[in-house]
Amino acid sequence: MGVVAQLFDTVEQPDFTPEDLRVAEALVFAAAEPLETSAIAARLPDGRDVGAIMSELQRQYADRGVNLVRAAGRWMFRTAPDMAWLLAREEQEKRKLSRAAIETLAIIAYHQPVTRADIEEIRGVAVSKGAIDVLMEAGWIRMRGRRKAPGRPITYGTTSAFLIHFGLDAIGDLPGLDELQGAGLFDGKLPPGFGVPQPDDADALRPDEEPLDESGPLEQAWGAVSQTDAD
Amino acid sequence: MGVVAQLFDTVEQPDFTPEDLRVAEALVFAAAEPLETSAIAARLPDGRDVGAIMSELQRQYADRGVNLVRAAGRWMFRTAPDMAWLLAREEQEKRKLSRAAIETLAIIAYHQPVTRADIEEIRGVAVSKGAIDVLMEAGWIRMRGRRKAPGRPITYGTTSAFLIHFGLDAIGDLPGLDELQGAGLFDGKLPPGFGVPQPDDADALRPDEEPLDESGPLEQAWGAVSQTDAD
Amino acid sequence: MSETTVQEPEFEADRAAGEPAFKVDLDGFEGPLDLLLELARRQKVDLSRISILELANQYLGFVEAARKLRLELAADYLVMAAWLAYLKSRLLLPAPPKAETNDAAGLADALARRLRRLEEIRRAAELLLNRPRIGRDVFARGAPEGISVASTPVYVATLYDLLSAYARQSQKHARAHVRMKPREVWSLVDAREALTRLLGRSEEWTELDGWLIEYCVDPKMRRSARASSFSASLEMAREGLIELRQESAFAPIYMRAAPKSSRSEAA
Repeated sequence: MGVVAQLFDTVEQPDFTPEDLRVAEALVFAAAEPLETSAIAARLPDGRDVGAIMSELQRQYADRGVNLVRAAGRWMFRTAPDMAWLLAREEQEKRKLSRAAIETLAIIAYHQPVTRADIEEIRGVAVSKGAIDVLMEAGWIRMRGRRKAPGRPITYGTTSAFLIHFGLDAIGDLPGLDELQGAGLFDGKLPPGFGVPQPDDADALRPDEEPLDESGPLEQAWGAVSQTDAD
Repeated sequence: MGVVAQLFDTVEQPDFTPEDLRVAEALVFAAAEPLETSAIAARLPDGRDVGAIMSELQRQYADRGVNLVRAAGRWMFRTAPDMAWLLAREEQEKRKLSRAAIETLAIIAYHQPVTRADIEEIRGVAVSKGAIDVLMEAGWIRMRGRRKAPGRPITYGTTSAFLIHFGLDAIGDLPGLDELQGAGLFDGKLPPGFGVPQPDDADALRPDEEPLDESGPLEQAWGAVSQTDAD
Repeated sequence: MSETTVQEPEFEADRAAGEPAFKVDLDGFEGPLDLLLELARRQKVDLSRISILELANQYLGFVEAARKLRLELAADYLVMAAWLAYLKSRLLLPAPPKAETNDAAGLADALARRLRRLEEIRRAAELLLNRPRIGRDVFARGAPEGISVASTPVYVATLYDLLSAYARQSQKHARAHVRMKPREVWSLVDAREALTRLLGRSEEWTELDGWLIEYCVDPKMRRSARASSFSASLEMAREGLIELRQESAFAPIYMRAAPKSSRSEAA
């Protein structure tokens, strides 16, 4: 130990015990909010130099992963600033599609462009909003446009991300009825007239589709009004 | 440095750096819940001996006002037990456990998996629903499954929240377990081996247990119906 | 015990002469086993050496005293009393044949074991409850920053999943529905077409029902035709192509093509 340090120790005889450090440490740690120096002092024996205690604690924690910091005159422990990267971490969580979602996806892929009502008609059960949302989130389906029909329902189709994920070069590579049967995916007899459509994901809208954002004939008539409403 | 110390250092080259200690410390400190060893390992460079890192941290904090402990196999910082007087909060005992609830908890902990009838057999009185409810609400016990016995009674066991609350690393660390096992109080009325508590809170069901939701023999006969319903 | 109604919390149990009297507060007991354990504890510290016969006497005396004081005892207590009275009689019998000796002693033994087991679990419960407990003796960090794990879901499905799902549902649906005869309906498109054609002919107010029935020869189609043309007429009215008029609720609905001027205004 150097002369200066010895001198330092002699001069600055600490006004606290190791137990005081433990008490201050536990108090700040357990507190739900940053602690005032006076709140710490209140729990220590009279005459303790709280400033010196906190300085010593601060020194002990200075190089650790956790630091004792003072903000707005109050004490708190914080993780060291250089550890921030640890505390927010992107994690990719693999999720399996639900049966409803995968069936919905399959119908969209083969029958696109389809509306929600079309999917329900094919599946024979209601399509939950969740299934569509999940497929949108996965980036596998997109809203193509609107069907020119009452209610102007949205039409859905697949995306290029869909093709990439499922290793398809083009939507036409989806197997047809013969191939599906050959792969043993159908069991038993199929009813006469049963067919699998030829899928088509071309960007161009079909004759019965209109763009998403454009108003239909109904809105055209009331153009000014409906725009005000939408706003 | 002495010869022995040199030798020691050479042999026990720690498998981690001071930075690893900081990372582990910051992680456990920041986490709102006890952290799995694997969650810590995931944020450290590959090949680090997480066990050694945590032991070293535990050692460094052993005499402080805050300790590093392992509960339910997970790591957390908490105040040192001798600081209880300092931190005792008024509202702490807002809901004192009844004697019935305490005994019920102990029976579930030491004898799990147990049914309500098992608990009644040991206590000699009916188990009030309230006692079970309080323990369920505290998150300390859970329904594990059903005993394969007439009536298919529900079996209860403890949760990891139970271990964490009572500062136990594993169910085998229950206090006084050895004495209880030594007493070896067998009673023909209880399931075989019940007299000697061998608590087991593993998720896997015992041979004499079956899942909660699984149908009994009666429902199995009607399997087809319930499956259609589920669809 | 909630079932045990206690008028007087304390009373003096009937005791054999020479033995010290004691007071028992029934309110504090959790059933007959608990009471027996308390009685046993007063007898001896070591539960393995208590006299079951003496314990039975004490318990029965207790129940007797409770009755005298008109304390209402829960059924559990009375069942135990009956059982102990039976056990006592067996224990007091002069040495019976071999097999039966073991029976009475075995019953007494089983009771002693039950008491010991309750005692053990209570000791364990005490040890457990006295551990430093989170939120009572020891405290977790008061304000953890938390580790925010922003998990981005990555959905996985294979081409096989997709194809088998398609095959499964289309086959199921084909089987379930292919034989259903399609319902005969007059679609909205049909209705709109018909209305447009009709409007070309008529500048006058026309009764909707009138031409409808005229148009639909097949009576089976009438309901569908009425619904569809009503919807279509509403839509066309909104578009400004036609005007609708109805005198009162359920009265016939009249329509006519909108005058050319109002049509251009709307556009």
